[in-house]
Order: sequence, then structure tokens, then C-alpha cells
Amino acid sequence: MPKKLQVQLFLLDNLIWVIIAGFFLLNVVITPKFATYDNLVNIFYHSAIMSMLVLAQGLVMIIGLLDLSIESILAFAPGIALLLATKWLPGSIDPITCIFITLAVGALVGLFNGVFIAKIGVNPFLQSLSMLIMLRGVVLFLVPFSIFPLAKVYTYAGQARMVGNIPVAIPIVLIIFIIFHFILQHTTFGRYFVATGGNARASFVSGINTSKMVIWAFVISGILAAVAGLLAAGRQGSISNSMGDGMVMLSFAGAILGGASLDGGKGTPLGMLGGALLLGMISNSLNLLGVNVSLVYATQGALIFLAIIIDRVREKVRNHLLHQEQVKKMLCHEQQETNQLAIG
Amino acid sequence: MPKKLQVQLFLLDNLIWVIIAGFFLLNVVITPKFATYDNLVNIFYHSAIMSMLVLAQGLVMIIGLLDLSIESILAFAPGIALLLATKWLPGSIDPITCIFITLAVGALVGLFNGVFIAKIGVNPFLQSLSMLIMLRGVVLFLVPFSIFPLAKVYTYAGQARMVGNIPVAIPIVLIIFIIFHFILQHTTFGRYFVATGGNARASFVSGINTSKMVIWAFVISGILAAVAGLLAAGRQGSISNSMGDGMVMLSFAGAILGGASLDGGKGTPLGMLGGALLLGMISNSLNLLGVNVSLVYATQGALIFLAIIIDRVREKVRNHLLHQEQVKKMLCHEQQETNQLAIG
Amino acid sequence: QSEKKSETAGQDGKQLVFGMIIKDPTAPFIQAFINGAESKAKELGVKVDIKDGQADSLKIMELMDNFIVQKVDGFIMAGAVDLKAIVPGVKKLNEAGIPIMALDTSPEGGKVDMFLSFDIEQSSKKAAEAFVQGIKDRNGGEVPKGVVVEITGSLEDMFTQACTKGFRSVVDQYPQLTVVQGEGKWNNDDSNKRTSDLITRYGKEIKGIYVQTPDIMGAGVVTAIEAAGLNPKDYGITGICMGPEGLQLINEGKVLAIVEQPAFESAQLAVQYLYDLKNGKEIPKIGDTVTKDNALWSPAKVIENPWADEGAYMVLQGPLVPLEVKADNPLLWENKLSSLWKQENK
Amino acid sequence: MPVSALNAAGETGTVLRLSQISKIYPGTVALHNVNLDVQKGEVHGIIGKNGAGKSTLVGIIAGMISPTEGEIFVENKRFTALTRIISKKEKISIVPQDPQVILDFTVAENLFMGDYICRNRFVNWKEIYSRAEQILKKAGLHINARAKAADLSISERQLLLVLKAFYVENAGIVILDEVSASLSQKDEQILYKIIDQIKATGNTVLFISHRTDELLKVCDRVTVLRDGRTIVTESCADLNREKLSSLIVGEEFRANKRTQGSVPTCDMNEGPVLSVENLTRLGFYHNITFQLRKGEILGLAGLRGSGRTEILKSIAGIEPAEGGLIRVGGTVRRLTHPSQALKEGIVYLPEDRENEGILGTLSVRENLILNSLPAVSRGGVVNKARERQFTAGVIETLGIKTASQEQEVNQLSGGNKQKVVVGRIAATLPKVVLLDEPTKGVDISAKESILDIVRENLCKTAGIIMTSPGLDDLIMVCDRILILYRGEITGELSRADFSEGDLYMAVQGNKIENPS
Ligand SMILES: Nc1ncnc2c1ncn2[C@@H]1O[C@H](COP(=O)(O)OP(=O)(O)OP(=O)(O)O)[C@@H](O)[C@H]1O
Ligand SMILES: Nc1ncnc2c1ncn2[C@@H]1O[C@H](COP(=O)(O)OP(=O)(O)OP(=O)(O)O)[C@@H](O)[C@H]1O
Ligand SMILES: O[C@@H]1[C@H](O)[C@H](O)CO[C@H]1O
Ligand SMILES: [Mg+2]
Ligand SMILES: [Mg+2]
Repeated sequence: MPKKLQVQLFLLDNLIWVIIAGFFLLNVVITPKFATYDNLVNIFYHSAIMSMLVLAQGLVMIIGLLDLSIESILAFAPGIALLLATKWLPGSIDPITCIFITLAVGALVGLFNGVFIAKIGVNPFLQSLSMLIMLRGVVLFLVPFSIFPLAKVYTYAGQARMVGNIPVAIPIVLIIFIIFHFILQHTTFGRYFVATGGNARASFVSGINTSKMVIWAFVISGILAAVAGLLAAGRQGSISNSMGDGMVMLSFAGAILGGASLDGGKGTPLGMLGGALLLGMISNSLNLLGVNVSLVYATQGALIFLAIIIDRVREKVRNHLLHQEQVKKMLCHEQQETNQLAIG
Repeated sequence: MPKKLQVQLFLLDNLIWVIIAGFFLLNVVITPKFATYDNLVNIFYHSAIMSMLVLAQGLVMIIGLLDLSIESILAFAPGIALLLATKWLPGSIDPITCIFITLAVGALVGLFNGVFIAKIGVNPFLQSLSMLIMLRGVVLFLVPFSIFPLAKVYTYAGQARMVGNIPVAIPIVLIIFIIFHFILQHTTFGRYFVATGGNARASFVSGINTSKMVIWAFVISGILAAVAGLLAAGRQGSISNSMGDGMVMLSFAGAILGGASLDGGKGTPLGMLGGALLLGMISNSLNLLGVNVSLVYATQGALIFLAIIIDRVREKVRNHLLHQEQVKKMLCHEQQETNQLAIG
Repeated sequence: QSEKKSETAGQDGKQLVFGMIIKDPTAPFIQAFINGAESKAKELGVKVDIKDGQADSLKIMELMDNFIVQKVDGFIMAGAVDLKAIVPGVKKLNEAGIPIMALDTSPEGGKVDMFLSFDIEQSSKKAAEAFVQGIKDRNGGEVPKGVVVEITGSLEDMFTQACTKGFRSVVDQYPQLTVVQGEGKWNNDDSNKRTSDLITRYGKEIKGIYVQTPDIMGAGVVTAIEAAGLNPKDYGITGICMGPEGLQLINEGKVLAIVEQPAFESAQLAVQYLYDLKNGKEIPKIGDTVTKDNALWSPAKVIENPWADEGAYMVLQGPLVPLEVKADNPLLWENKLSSLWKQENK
Repeated sequence: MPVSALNAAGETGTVLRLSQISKIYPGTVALHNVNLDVQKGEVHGIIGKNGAGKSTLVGIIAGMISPTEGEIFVENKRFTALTRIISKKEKISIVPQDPQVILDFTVAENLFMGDYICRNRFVNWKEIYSRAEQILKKAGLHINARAKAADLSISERQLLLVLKAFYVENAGIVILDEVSASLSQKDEQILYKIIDQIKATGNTVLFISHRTDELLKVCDRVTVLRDGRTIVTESCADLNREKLSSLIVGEEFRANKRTQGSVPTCDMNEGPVLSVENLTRLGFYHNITFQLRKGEILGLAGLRGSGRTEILKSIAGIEPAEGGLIRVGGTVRRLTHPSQALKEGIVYLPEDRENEGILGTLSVRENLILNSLPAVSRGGVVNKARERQFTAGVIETLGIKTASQEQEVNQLSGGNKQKVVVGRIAATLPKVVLLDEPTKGVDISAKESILDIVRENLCKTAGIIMTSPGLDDLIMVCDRILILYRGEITGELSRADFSEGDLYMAVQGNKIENPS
């Protein structure tokens, strides 16, 4: 394959990053203050929470399922942990433990979802939908008033800054993405995980414990949603019952933009990071551009739509390039044959 | 097959109605005022709008896809029609035409969705998600304040009552369900439709224009969402930009409870009517029972969960019954053979 | 005990039941409505059956129909997202002869026996005046040229529109100020993001940040300012509706001033008036002025309801905290209910 | 005949002609300037190795694939591309390589789908059911028209589509893409009978198969494809098995090594690697007892539905038995999950390749390595270099035709998909290999290589149980054959006693005279 084609294919296969780069450059030109250090930090920082949900959703999508409950776990996990620490067992839980409890609550909810889906065969949509509703209901009941102030350690991940005024949330999130990217690409667990999403029945027949993989998908998704909850609680310095409300739809958008598919077996964590960043960048630039507040929402929809169309065009271009290459090869081949005949 | 088994299977296959009957009887006993005429009318009336969305979603699910945009169409279609009638072309559109415009707007949005999904190959989730966001955004922009009062003819379907104080919305909705039930069961169009959902490739091979079917699914879904919008506008006597917000999740729940599946090819309109009614009944009885306000939401989630579990149990029981029958038949068969040998 | 029961029963001797629908249970002021109504109901020996409208007009009307089936003795509408959309439900309640009280916002049609609230627009005006005063104080008595940020609630909510109107009626008098909006959507996450974005965009040009309702959007704005390495004090945040978080922020000096929403008391008054109506007692009429000792909402003028077709509007006082009333005043509902929200400090 | 009656092809009786057809896929040239001409009323065979372009060719005729270049003439009409709908209007039907029925629909509706009988624009169900019953009866297929397609075996589903094409769609040209590969012997006979009937009515059949014997028996003429090019079209009368085979492979076809009776390799003194006692699953099979030794190839012969697949699936832990014992290496094991079976060194090659075999959207590499990941990883981390090397080895050994390790398996031809699955399990060095129709749909040289792998690689470490759609594969490689009839073992033959005639009688339920 010629170098040029290789580069072209590489760009097409990582189109989300190409789109991001393009959108970025566009904004550098047209959007005031966009390319300032502070703003770039902001984009990353404000995408952090959503990116955790995108990753959660994306991983469940890789396994071929979906999880609606993540936006409720985002509020439920820190809510329960903090109620334990301040009301039910006051004084006996330190903030670090409290962070672990938050993650454990997320994991438990995921385990519950996973077991019902993998072992009892409940439809994942309905399972996670009822969980979405139930957990939100419980949070409304248990946390009628916001819980605040929170201990510094607990808000550290969401609020603290490090050198260069960079929020620690950014490296935390990046590391999580890199770890998952590595796991999926380079560990046996990750490969079994992806295989299960590619064809669950065939994976089962070939001896993979597919229900274990499904359960893991939901457990991981629950933990990541809890991480998102930690970041959100840290950012606003409190835990409120409406945290995360309405975020799940965009988590799908981010994951699909990042290459995931509801059919399973597709997508990579780094692609999903790209999807989350694109969403964050769209909303940031619309705000900086000063688009009429009532139009921001519609424009956001339109831009997502545009991204989808670009993705379709990519497919076409990709096939076209490969096709041309093939034709070239064939002609070349025939040329040779004719030459040989002429010689022979 | 023995009569008893046939009856058992029939009940299992129509489990949604068995659950409804059971839940109904339970409520007659425990819920005050539940079994009053007015309340039963209320349940039907308040399920009418949701039932249209459930049918819309259910039909798209039968074809194996999904449509998130319906809850926005619910506000968008009547919004555009009324803006035309009152602002953009004032005086030149009579209410009846306005109703048709409402339906046409729904159909057009559906057409747009359908063409992009069937012809351009856009992912249906993303397509309808971006539509969901865009249309809601446009409505927010165009209808910052509610439009009202509305002409009587326009609110007729949603508001008028007939003999016995029955809202006309109830027969309208019932007739729509029956028509779709009939179409799916007894017309070639309907069979092509179900076949496409059951196995798109097999349908394609046998000469069915599957992309046309997909487009139809979205057009119908758009029209039904517009009908829901008409009913909602009639009910509240006005058109507001928040109409329908958040209903799409429950439309899935209703359709799946009614037998539809995200894999396509499953479910019937009457089953979906059952799903919508069950949701309506759950919410009604929780309200009449006076469950603590902060717990209603959680309880609703829990009851949906219960319904799902019952559905799973049904599957198990069904398979168990069929297996037993199979074994019985076999034993019987062997018995006969032995007899024959003995005779021979 | 039995004595109390007979005293508190309705005319026909049965316990009175009032239906109440809340907009949705997420915000603290809604919890104040719930607690206010329940405390009064307990005191009077009546029952309030409270339902969640889930921020959905159709849901609200379904619940209203249920109340009609249940033949409740009175009804309280505690806020709604869309005030026109629920009018058919209000009219049905009217037809069924069920008296109606409204809190927070008034239905824009039908008969509402009494609407009890501070005036959103007026209160926003008051907060906006304090906001401009803050700008002057920080700039040597002048209003300089610059940008002011307005963090709004959800756009589809009519409350938002009223807030904007009140705010603009003041700020628009200073043409040197440019208003930029960010949709905070009634939550701290969005208010935080929008504030960060706008701070990046306008930086030093920003002379102040107005938050429509700091009770549910203030904390997000404050953390955004602090995250940018700036001091909230320099932005003179004001708005209406305080809530526990707003109170905390005032105490920390991070918010300049907030107009108190008399949520708890308005719900108490609503239950009281329904009770009075059922027991044949008079409730205040248009033209009256209701006063009460030791009540921050007093004196309250009763005027004609400008939104509904028929009924009265009791305009409760909304004092500006901490300028008109100190933050530790025990009459503020945030302090009355502090046991419900104060955490063990550790 | 007047000259003007000559059609575009310039010959009488040509119903279908392809001219200079090419199809280029990203990464592959599937067809290159292919010409084909099909006479009215003939059964025209198409044969070629896996990936030669057979399915692509007929896909173009059926309007499912659009060619990159070339022309198609149907009767005298010229097309540069067909859609499925136009092709159907031209009375062309196809039964694709992987049977596609709608599982939730009844048998009758599957037959009439797309060709519903209507009255007043409404579907006339009564008529459909009675016509369906007639058709099933005429074909000699004893299935209930009201049963769901999901309850049929793969063979029955496949035959259903054949009936649909012939009797419902009344096609002038019927394309059968490797239909016989998934048919049981009995259904195969039904198929041949139907083809004869069709020929008699003057309709045309395009018949794809890898079985040279079958092709020579059924067809009038055969076209051989190799690497996307037409090699030759010949009359069957001028061909024999050897000639045809060398045309396909493109070299002198070496005669089968194994038919000359190779020696059993197993050591009878060693204990069995697997033994099964009274294994029972009600409704499927009962009291199955046998032993398997290392190096032994044990055949399971039986009719469609005799329970072969179910027995293998139970041993593989996929659908656990309800009663009986399974011993692996002498120890009783409860195998209720394939992962447990895998741990015991038992691997299963599924009959249903598309659904249970391949991971279609993943790459060839990811498929091949799946069961061997532990071998190329350390501490759960995969060594990419070793993985690639390993994969390359398997591709090489099995001769899998793929553009690269990274190609999606879905884009491979049917036979190459099969090789991928074989490759995946063979690479694990198993102790017990359960092969459910391993040679289904593979070309003759691939079949050779798969059977070679069985005999030469797998046998070294493992005992093998194998089924096959036909009996010849079993006769060719097995050391011992168990006869299954209605879920019971009714006989056993060892290599010395193999005779195709006896076996054929035995699987029909007849007692074997002198079981060894
Ligand atoms: N969608 C596709 N994308 C890319 N390549 C494809 C696609 N479909 C088929 N091919 C390639 O085209 C070639 C011909 O495939 P085809 O399915 O026609 O072979 P076949 O002769 O039917 O083989 P088999 O006997 O195994 O069924 C193969 O190399 C295959 O990998
Ligand atoms: N999923 C299923 N549901 C119901 N019955 C089934 C199912 N799978 C197989 N059967 C039935 O179980 C019996 C045994 O089938 P099995 O697949 O084991 O047979 P087989 O010998 O492998 O034959 P073949 O593979 O040719 O169908 C048959 O009667 C078959 O119809
Ligand atoms: O009190 C206000 C309003 O009722 C609004 O609807 C939400 O924010 C609160 O602060
Ligand atoms: Mg093929
Ligand atoms: Mg089988």
C-alpha cells in the first residue's frame, strides 16, 4: 500500500480526532478567546464528568448492551456514601473511605444490573431504565436538601488544581481512559470483553464466560458513573438530588461519535474520549460565540447531526480510496501480463 | 396439543393482559376509589397520549430500530402548525387544515429521519437523538411563551367529551390501535413491515423493499407523535415548549412491556396498548394510594421492574411447558412403538 | 386528643383532605412548601395529600383529575413549569367546586382563590437594584462600561422569563452595561459550566454576575469563579430565592444579597386558608392588607390576581438578606428548617 | 427459425448472459471480466474454491450486489446492474448460502413472504395455509405449515427456501448457493427430485456446490471459477471427477491419500480421554454411552435430527445433559458451561457457523487468537508480536484466503470463515475435539486441508468426535462410527467394516447384521 493511502486511511479511521482538529482550528479563527490557555483547560475540565459517562456507556455498548442507569448512579453513589458518613454512621467514616464507598456503591448497582441481565435474562433497556427511575426516586427521597459542605478530600478530585492551574480532574480522567484503552487492546480480559460484544453466542460457545463479561461491563459502568459523581460533587461542592439528570442521552451521542455501535464489538476508549471532547467543545464554542441562549440547544443538535453526516461520508471516502487502489493494482497486473505475453 | 396447554400458552402469550387484569383486581381491593367509573375513564384518558408514543416507538421497534425524536415531535408538530396559523400566515388556515398540517409536519420529520437512516445509513440512535435535541431547541426558540387559546376544533380530540362523559380521545386512540393491529396482521404492507423487522436480509432476498419499510416506520412514528401532540395540546388547551419532555423513556418501557423487542420483529399494537395501560394504571394507583410523594417515583421504577421480572418468569414457564409436552409426546410415541412390536 | 379531632374536622365531621401538587421535588424551596403544608396540616388536624408533578403539565393534570375523583376538599398548586398549560385542569377543579390556592407561580387562567407568593418580577428588580448598587460600591460610586453575566433558569420555564424581566428593568437603565446570558438550567452543574465559559470569554470586562436563583445555581457559579482563581466578592452576586446553600454562601461572604422567598410560610397560609374556607370562615379579600407580628412576609397586600381569570393575589414580602434582614434571623425558613439540612460537621 | 428471433446473446435458448463482469471490493478483486451464459431449461453448475467468487457472481445476478463493471442480459434485456426487486421481477430467485428465514413466522408465511396471496388487498391466510400444506406434501416434507420456522432444523429451513423459490415464486431462474451443504441426506434426495421436476417444466437452475460428484450428477453443464475468473464452461458429459477437480484447483489433483486406508493412530492400551455413560437429555437423546481414546477419530452418523448436534453440545457444556456421566481422563466432570469444557481441553466446532462460530465484525486475527490468548500473553497482558506471528502461522497452515490479518471476518467467503473457526480451535492443542460438520461448505482443497489437520495435527494430542452431512467424509477419516437413530445409539462400526451401503441402511434405522 502506498504511503499516501496509508496516511489517508489512518486519518479516516481516526476521524473523530480529525473532526476535533478541524473544529478546533475553525474555532481558533472564529471564536474569540477560544484558543486561550484557560479556555482549553476549561473544555477539558467541563468534559471530564461527561467523558466518564461516555466511557461507561461506551464500554457497555462494546459488549453490545446499554446502560441508562448511569445518570442516576452519578447522584446515588455519592449520595449514599455521604449519608453514611454524615447521618447513618456519623463520625466513623473518613473521607478517603467515603470515596471508596462511593465507588463501591456504583459497583454494586452495576453488579445488580449485570446479574439480572446476564443471569436472569432481563432486557437491558428495561433493567437499566427501571434502575434509572428507582435510584433517582431514592435519591429524591433521601437527599431532599443538598448535602454540603463536603470534606476537602472528597471534593479533591473534582475541585483541586495542580501546576499551571490545571484541575486534577483532567489527569485523572486521562489516566482512566488510557488504562481502559490498554486493557481492551492488550489484555486477555479486554479481548474476551470485545469478543463477547462481537458475537455473544459464538463467544459463549467458544468457552468464554460471557455472562461474567456482561456483569463486568455493568460493574465497570457503575464504577465510572460513581467517578463521574465524585467529580460532579467536587465541582459544585455539594451533592444534590438532581445531579446528572438528563446526561444519559449525550453519553450515547459521545460514545457513538467515538466509534461505538449499539450492535457491539465496536469502538475504543480513546475514540470515546474524542467523542466526549467534541461534545464539550461544541457547547463551549457556542457559548463563547455568544449564540442566542435559546438557539444554543438547537445548534448543538445540528452540530451533532453534522458530525454524524461527516462520519457517513468517511465510510464512503474510505471505500472509494480502497476501490481506486484496487483498480490501480489490477491495471498494473494486467499491464504486466500483457508485457509478459509480448516478451513470451 | 391438549386444550389445557393451549389455554396456558394463550395466557402466557398475552401475559400483559393477564398482568393488567391481576393488577386491576388487586387495586379494586386495596385502592380506594380505584374502581369508580370516573377513575377508570381517567386511566384511559391519561394513558391516551403516552399510548400514541408507545405505539410510535413500538412500530419502529418492530422494524428493529428506535426513534428518540418522538417526544420532541410531540411539541414541534403542533407548534409549527399553530405558528403557521397564527403568526406566519394568519387568517389563511382554518383549524381543520391546521390539524392536517400538524400531522404532515410529523410525517415530514419522520420522512427526514427515515431517509437518512434507510438511504444514507445513519445510525438510528444518533439520527433520532440529534433530531430530539434540534427540534426541542427550535421549539424553545419559536415558542418561548405558550400559544393559546387554541381553536375549539383543534382541541376537540384532546378535550371534548361524549356520552357518558367519555373523552373522545379514548375512542380515537382505540380505533388507531385497532387499525394498526389489523394492518400489521392482515395486509401485505403490514406483513412486509413485520418481515423486515424479523429478518431484514431474508426480506430483502424475497424482494421486499426493506428501505421503503424503514422509511414508512419513521413516517408513521412521526404521524403518531403528532397525534400525541394534538391530544396533548387539546388537553392543556395550549401549546407549550415543554410538552412531551421526558416521555420517550417510558415509551420504550410501554412498548417492551407490550411485547416489542429492540431486536425487531416482535410485538403487536394491541400488546403495546396493554403496555401503555399498565404504565397508566401503575401511576394512577400509586397516586390514589397516597404513597409518600418522594417515594412515588421510586415505587414506579420498582413496579416496572416487577413487571419485567414477571415477563422473564413467563418465558421460563412457557419453555418449561413446551418441553414437558415434548417429553410427553416422545414417551407416548415410544409406548406406541413398543405396543406395535408386541402386536407384530 | 379526641377534643382536638372534633375541633379540627370539617362541617360534616369527616377529616378534611387537601390535595397538593408540587412542581418536582428537587429544589429546597419545594421541600419548604412540603414542610410548611405538613406542619400546618398537623396543627389543624387535616390531611394534605402531596403529589409530584414531575415538572410536566400533563402529569399535573392527571393528578388533578385524580384529586377530583377522590373529592378532595381543597387544592394547592405549588409551582408549575407551564402556567397556561395547566389551565384546563384548574377549570375542572373549579367546576368540581374545589377551592384552589397557588404557591410560587400562579396558573394563568381559571379561578384561583388565592395566590400566595412574593412577586417574582418585583423581587428580581429588588435583587437587581442591589446588584447595581454592588457594582457602584466596587467602582467608586460609578457604573463603568462592561459586561454583566445573567445566569438563567431553564428557558422553557416561565419563572425564568419573569426573572429576566425584573432584572432587565433595572439593568437596561445603564446602557454602558452589556448583558450576556448563560443557561444555568436550575442546576449547579450547568451554572458552573456557563460561568466558566463566560469568564473565559469576557474576563476582566465582567463587572458582576447575576444569578436568577442562587438557591439552586449559586454554588456552581461561586465554584466556577474560584476555579478561575478569582474572588466571588468581586462579582457581587445577587438573585432571588436563597435556600440553605444561598444562606451558606451569604455567610461565607461569597454572595452579596438574595431576596428571600417565603416558601415555608406561604404553604402554611395556603393550608390555613383552605381550612378557613371549609369551615365557613372568611379569607382575606382583594383590597385587604394582612399583617402578622413576627412574620417576614408581613405586611402583605391582597390585590387582584393579574394572571388568573379570577381570584386574589396576596403579595408576600420578600426581604433582602442580609441587607434588610440578617442571615441568622430565626424567622427565615432556611433557619427554621435547619435541622433538616445541616450536616454533622466533621 | 428466423434470424430475428435470435436474442441478444446471438444464440437460441440463452436466458441469462453475463458479459465482462467485474466486482472489486475494498481489498479484493472478487470477479474479473467474468462471462457466463446460461441456457433455458438447463441445470448449470458453478464450482470453484472458497473465495473464487461464486457467491459474488450469483449475488450480482440476483440483484444483491452491484457489479463494478460489465453487463447482464436477462432474456434480451440489458442491465448494467440489477436490484433485488428488478431481478425478482425478471423471475430470478435465489437461495443464499446462509439460510435466511424469519424465525418468528410460520412455515407457511415464510414460504409466501413477499408473494402473499391476497383477497381485496388483504392477506388470505386460509389460502396461504392450504397452499403451503399442498406444497410441503408435494415435496414430501413432513412439517406442519403452522409451526414456527424457529422450530425447524437448519436443513429444513434451507429446504423451505428451495420450495419457496420453485413453487411460490415460480422463478424462471433459480439460484441455489451451496444449498446441499446444509441438507441432510433425506432432504438432499428431496432437493434432487425437485430439481428434476423443475427441469421438466423448462425452468433453469444455477447450482453451486463443492461436491464434484453431486455436481456431475445434477448438472447439465458446469462453469469453473478460479480467483475471480471464468476458467471454462463444459458439458458434464465431457467431465469426470478428476478432470473437474484439477480444473478447480488449477493443478493436477493429487488423489486422496486417505482412501488407501491409513492406519488408526490411537493407542488402545491407554485409558480413554473421554467416556460418556448413559447421557440423556429428554426429548433429544437418551442413554448415550461410548468411549473415546487419544488419537481416535470417532464418527457420529445419523439422519437430520437424530441428535448428533445435541450430544456434542452437551459434551461441550453448551446444553448440559439432564442425566448420565461424562468422564474426562477418567474423572467425572460436570460440564455446565463451555468455559468448563474448555478448561478440560474439550473444544467444539459449531454446526451453525454464522451464529455460533465466527465473530463477524472482528478481524481474522481476533478470531483466530481467541482461544489461544493465554498462550501469547503473560500475566494477562497480550504480547502483540507473538500474537501476530501466531496468527500468521495459522493463516498459512490452513491457507485462509484473506487480504490481511486485520480484515473483518464477515468479508471472507463462506469456506474461509469455516477455516477461521477450525483454525481457532485447532490452535488450542485440545484433548477432545468435537467437530460438528467441519467440512460443511468448504471447497475440495480446503476440505482436504481441514481433514489433514484433523488427521495429522489434532489426532496427535486429542481424541476426535466428528459428524458430517454426508457419509463419505466419515468413511474417509474415522476409525469408528457410531450410528444414531432417534437419539439412541443403534450400532457401531469399526474401520474394517465400513461400507457405504451398510451405513446408509443403518442410519435409516435398520439393524446392522453383525456389529463388531
Ligand atoms: N463485502 C465484502 N467485502 C470485501 N470482500 C468481500 C466481500 N464479500 C466477498 N468478498 C471477497 O470476495 C471474494 C469472493 O467471495 P465469494 O463469497 O464470492 O466466494 P465464494 O466463491 O462464494 O466462496 P465460498 O465457496 O467459500 O462460498 C472473497 O475473496 C471474499 O473475501
Ligand atoms: N433450538 C431447538 N429448538 C427446538 N428443537 C430443536 C432445537 N434444536 C434442535 N432441535 C431438535 O432436536 C432434535 C435433535 O437435533 P440435532 O440438531 O441434535 O440433530 P442432528 O443430528 O445434529 O441433525 P441436524 O444437525 O442435521 O439437524 C431434532 O428433532 C431437532 O429438530
Ligand atoms: O423558586 C424558584 C423557582 O420556583 C424556579 O422554578 C426554580 O428555582 C427556584 O429557585
Ligand atoms: Mg459462497
Ligand atoms: Mg447437527
